[in-house]
This record gives sequence, structure tokens and C-alpha cells, in this order.
Amino acid sequence: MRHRLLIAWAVLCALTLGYLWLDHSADGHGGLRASTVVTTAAIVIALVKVRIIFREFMEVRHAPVLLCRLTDASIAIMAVSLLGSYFAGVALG
Amino acid sequence: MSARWRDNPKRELWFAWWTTVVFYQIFGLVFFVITRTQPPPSPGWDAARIVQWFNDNHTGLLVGFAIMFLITGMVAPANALIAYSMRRMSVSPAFGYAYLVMYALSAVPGMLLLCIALSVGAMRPDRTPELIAWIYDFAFLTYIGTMGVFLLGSLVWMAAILLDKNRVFPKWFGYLNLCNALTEVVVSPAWLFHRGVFAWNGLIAWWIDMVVFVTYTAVFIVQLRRLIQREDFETGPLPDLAGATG
Amino acid sequence: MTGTETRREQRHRFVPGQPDMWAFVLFETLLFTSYFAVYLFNRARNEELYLQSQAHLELWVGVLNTIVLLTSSWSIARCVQAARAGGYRAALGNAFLTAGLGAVFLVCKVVEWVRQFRMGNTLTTNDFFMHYFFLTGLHCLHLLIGFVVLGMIVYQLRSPARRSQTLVETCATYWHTVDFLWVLIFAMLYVVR
Amino acid sequence: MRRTDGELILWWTLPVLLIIWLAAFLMFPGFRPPMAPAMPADDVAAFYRDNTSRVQYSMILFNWFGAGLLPMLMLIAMQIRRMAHSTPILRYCVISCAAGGPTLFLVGNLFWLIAAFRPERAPELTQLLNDLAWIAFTAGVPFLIAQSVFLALAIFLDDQPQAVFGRWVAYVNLAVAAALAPASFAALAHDGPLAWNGLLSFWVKNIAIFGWIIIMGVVLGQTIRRQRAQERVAA
Repeated sequence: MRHRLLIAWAVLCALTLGYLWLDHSADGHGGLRASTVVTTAAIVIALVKVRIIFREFMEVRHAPVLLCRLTDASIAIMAVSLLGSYFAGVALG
Repeated sequence: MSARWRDNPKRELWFAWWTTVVFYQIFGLVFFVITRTQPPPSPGWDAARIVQWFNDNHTGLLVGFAIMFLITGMVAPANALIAYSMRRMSVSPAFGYAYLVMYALSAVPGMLLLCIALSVGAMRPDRTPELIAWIYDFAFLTYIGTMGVFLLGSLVWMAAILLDKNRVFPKWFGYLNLCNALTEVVVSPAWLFHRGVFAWNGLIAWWIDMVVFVTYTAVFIVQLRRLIQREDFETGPLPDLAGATG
Repeated sequence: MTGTETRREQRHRFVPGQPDMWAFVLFETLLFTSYFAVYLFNRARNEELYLQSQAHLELWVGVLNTIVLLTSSWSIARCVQAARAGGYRAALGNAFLTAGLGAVFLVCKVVEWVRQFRMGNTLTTNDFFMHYFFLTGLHCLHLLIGFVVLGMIVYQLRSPARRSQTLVETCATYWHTVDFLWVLIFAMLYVVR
Repeated sequence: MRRTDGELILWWTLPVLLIIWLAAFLMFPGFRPPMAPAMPADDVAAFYRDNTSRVQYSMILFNWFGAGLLPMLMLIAMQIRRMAHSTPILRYCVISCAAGGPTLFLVGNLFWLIAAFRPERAPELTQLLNDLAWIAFTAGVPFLIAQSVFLALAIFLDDQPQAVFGRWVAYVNLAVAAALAPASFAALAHDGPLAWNGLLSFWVKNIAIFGWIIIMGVVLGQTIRRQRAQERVAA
């Protein structure tokens, strides 16, 4: 089971390094540009990482169903409010 | 009826609890409705707009803060009850006394300076606009920018709850105290900004903090009620002199 | 405590540490979500300014910071597992590793702030740096509290008389919270376009 | 061990304090007669120019002894401790109020001293400082009202054959609280009884405070003496 933590850590680090690639590919189109795709991807990847931390590091995997539901609900709330406020800002911009 | 109330061994606790509840109702009424000082007006206004704000709220400010001058002493039973809750815990009495004195002190910079300044501002509308603007800044910055006593007070209460072995309060309420303490840190940029989300009327420094504060206050009022309900004094006659609580 | 311990032996589902700690985790998550929402909304309405200011940050420093903190989270998770299995020496070692990585993160953060100050960027420079210093500063405060929490883990693990697995797990949960809040802040400040 | 050791010394500070307060009160030219809120700014500035040193000396005296009532309030708290209550709540209430009154008084005191420091400044500024001082001094009654009410309540709830304080002390305290109440409305009026120089906000309020100190001082002195006599018999 000790390897499971190591794998979780490796996945989290890989996702973090993925940001470098994401940023690089955004720059590829030349200069500083706002990008909805990058923003959405960054938020979604961050939430995936948070869920991995919840389940693996914080041992929600072994926790009662209620706590699993609560943490998933909080991630869903984060997803909705972060993407919602971003797109609301874009729409009202 | 009154005789029954007097014989209730929890009479002092219920007195303090009800005073707390009534105080927060009046406080909300005065600040949100009568004086319109909450939600706060903008720190970005020019002197002319500030003078207009004083004129618009002239009577409300004077009457509202007169009420506050009359009843602010009602915070004492709230502090006393919270200090008492710490005396029931398995921690040193120092926690209770520290909280009691800290919150007794907090009312002056945290609220009464605003009451004095805005009363003075409203009582002479013919002052030069620069002076009125100074009064306005003085009032709102002291009121919103007084953070440390509430910050440390919440931390004292938190530490007492987390160390307590008598289970006077649930541990999650201890952690909620930490959340409340952190919002006092979030207020601090209000000293730096005239506009935006961190100004004294800003979305983060005021609105979100207000939600936390209202949640926290509602929770601790309910928790104090539970504490009183659980309190198991003997139902017989009051303890005699020797048994009186030290 | 022993009741909890035996239940764990039976591989029942359990909440790590005090369930009460999760009230803090979820409440803080909601609070930070609201700060992020305000940031993203304002950012989307004024993207040019935010993009220009964001270019002053070094992405690789952020990545390094994140990996340091993720590693610290991993080692505190190992600490909890070791303590549960009775390997208190290993647990203590992992706790110290966590504190060391936390200190590395702190130093990185301070260096980064100093670099921004040198470039003339402070809390009051513009809206982006206002959010940047607020979020990183508030997170740093959580980190500093985290050192106190790690101190409690060490205090628990050192003496056989004190060893409370519940308390160790509660403290670890706090440290993971510091970690995942940074994961979010990193995405918000460094990556979002 | 006698817990009452030193209480009489604290009690004897009271007459001394009263004399100093009375002297400072009479020395401050703004109290004889109390300055009118309707005074024009130029007159206020002229007042501080003409009376600079008397304002300063009287207010320095008040600054020294403004918090002088605290030992007496703590003696009262010690007596509440002896009452037959089931919780220390009312004692905590009185302690929690004790520092508020002097703090508000000192806020007013500081503004008076600042006003007198540079009387040649623009008259509007001096008037503003004067207003702040008078409102803080006059309307700064919330904790005095509250501590009288809490003390009265503590006496009413003291169910024992030999009560610590007589019932009448509670009624006196309620009367004092009622007498202080109108002063909180001082900012509403520029003249008349509610104004800060008016019958209710100045005379009734300040006489009530002096009266309260004298009455509570006497009652407290008797109670402490009785308590010491009892302890001597017990020992």
C-alpha cells in the first residue's frame, strides 16, 4: 500500500509539470493572450489534483460515505463557482 | 411567574444569554437600518459626496448612535457568558479572564469611537467638507480596522476549546474560531485601499467577512444556549455562601 | 482512543483524525473558493492588465513551490501511516521532512516576494498584485500555523505516553489543507490565462 | 489568610479621589458653566486661547486620576463574589464594564488636551476637537449605566438571610442608571435639557455619578467593616 501514496504523489507532480506544457503551448500562438481553454484546463486540472489529495493523502478513500460525498460536493461547488464567475466576468467584460 | 424565574438556578445564565441575543438584534437594527452604516458607504467618495451622505442620514445617525450609547453595556453579559464557558472547561481560568478583558476593551476602539465620531459629524452639518471627510475616515477606519482584539480573543477561545477535556463545546466550533480569527486578517487591507474588493466596503474585506462573522455569531449563540441547557446544577435550593462559585 | 484503534484493525471505514477538523477544511475551502471567484470574475473583466502583471511571475518557481509542497504532503501522509503501524521513529523522520520542505517553501515564497518588491510590485500596485499578495500572504499565514501544527505532531510522537493517533491524523489533515489550497492558488495566479 | 487585607486601604483612596476630581472639575473652566454646544467656532477657539493653562492643568489632573475609580469597582466585584449566586456571571459583567467607563472618559480628556495644545489653529479644528471631547464625555455612559444595572440585579438575586447589600442599594443603582440614560442622547440637541450643557445631560448625569460614588463608597465601607468583623470572630 505504500506504493499507492508514491503513485499518487507522482501523478500530482506530473499534473503540475503538465502546467508547464500548457503554458508553453499557449505561448506558442505568440505573445500574451487570454485563453479560455487554458483557464478552464488549469482550473479543471487543479480540481483533479485537489480530489487526488483528498482521496489519497487525506484518506477520504477509507472514510464513511458521508465524508466522500461532502468532499466531492465541495469540489463540485468549487468547479461551478470558479468557472461560473470566470465566464460571468467574460460575458460582462 | 417571577418567583419561578428567581428559583431557576440557571437564571443568571439565561439573563446573560437573552441579553446577548437582544443586543445583537438591536446592534443589527441600528447599524443596518437606522444609521445605514452597514453595509458601509464607500471609502472612495469625495468630500462633497460624504457631506451628502451625512445629510441623507442625519437623524438616523444621531438617533441610532444615541441608542448604542444607551445599550452598549449589554455586550458585557455576552463576554461574561463566554468567559464563564471557559471556566467550565478543564483549562486555566486565565483563558476566561483573558477573553473577558480583551472583549471588554474591544468595544471602545471597535465601535464606540465610530459612534462618537459620526455623532459629532452629524450634529454640525455646516462644518467644512474636509473636516467632515476626516470624521468619516476616522469613524470607519477605527470601526472596521480594529482587528487585533477580536483576532486574539478568537484564538484564546479556540485554544481553550481545543484543550478542554470536559467537552463544553464541540471541537469543530474551536476550528470555526480559527476561521473567524483569519477573517480579521483578511480585513487588514482595508487600511490600504480606497476602492476595490479589499476596501472597507469591498467584496472580500467586508461582504465575505460579514458572512463568516454572522455565521460565527449565530453558531456561538446556539452553542451557548446548549451549554446552558446541559448545565446540571442541583435543582434544589441555591448553593449557600460556602458553595458559591469562586 | 483504543476503540477507534480496534475498529481500524477491522478495516472499517473511518474518518482520519477528529471529524470536527473536516468542518474547518470544508469551511476554509468555501472561503477560498469565494476569494478565487472574486479574483476570476475581476480578472475576466480586465484580462489585459492581469496578463501583463502575471508575466512578472516565474511559472517554474510556482511549479517548484507546488512540487515541494506536494512532497511535504506525501511525507506527512507517510508519517500518519508509519505512526498507525507503530513505527514512531519513521513517523518522526517524516514529520521533520515535512517541516523541512515547508521551510523550503517558505524561503522560496519570501525570495519571490522580495523579487517582486525589487521590481516595484507591491500590494497596492494594481489589481493583479493585490490578489497575488493577498492570496499568497493568507496562504503563508496558514503555512505558519502549519508549523505549529507540525510541532504538535512531533510533540505527540516523541513521548510514548502521549501518542494519540487521532491527534496526529487531525494535524496531518490540516497540513494537507495547506497543500491543496496552494495547488488551487498556484493554478489561479500562475497558470490561468 | 485574610482575603480582605488591604481592602480598607483601597477604600480610603475613594475620599482622596473624590477631592481631586472635585478640584479638577471646578478648575476646568469649561464646566463652570458648561460650554454651550451652540457656541460659534470662533468663540470656542477664543475660549481655548483665553483659558489654555487652566484647561491643561485640570485635564492633566483628570488624566492622572481618570481611572481612579477602578479599585472601588473591584471592591464591588469582590462583594458580588460573596453573594449567593449560582454562577460568577454577574461579577464578570461588572468586571467587563469596569474599564469601559474610564476609557471613554480618557478619550474625551485627550481631545480636550489636544484642543488646548495649539489654540491658535483654525477655529473649525478646535471646535471639532471640542465636540469630540464633549460627546465622548457626555454620551460615554453606556458602561456606567450597565454596571449599575448589573449591580442592582446582583443584589436582587442575592438570596441569603444576611444579604451583602441592602435592597435599597439596588434601587439607588437603578435610579442612577435611569439618571444617566438621557445623556446618551446628547448629540441630538444643541440646546435644552438634552444638550451636553443641559439639565439632564450635564447636571443630572454628573450629580448622579458623584452621588453614586458617595453612596456606594459609604455602603462599601460599612460592608467591608462588617465582613472584617465577622472574619475576626471566625478566626
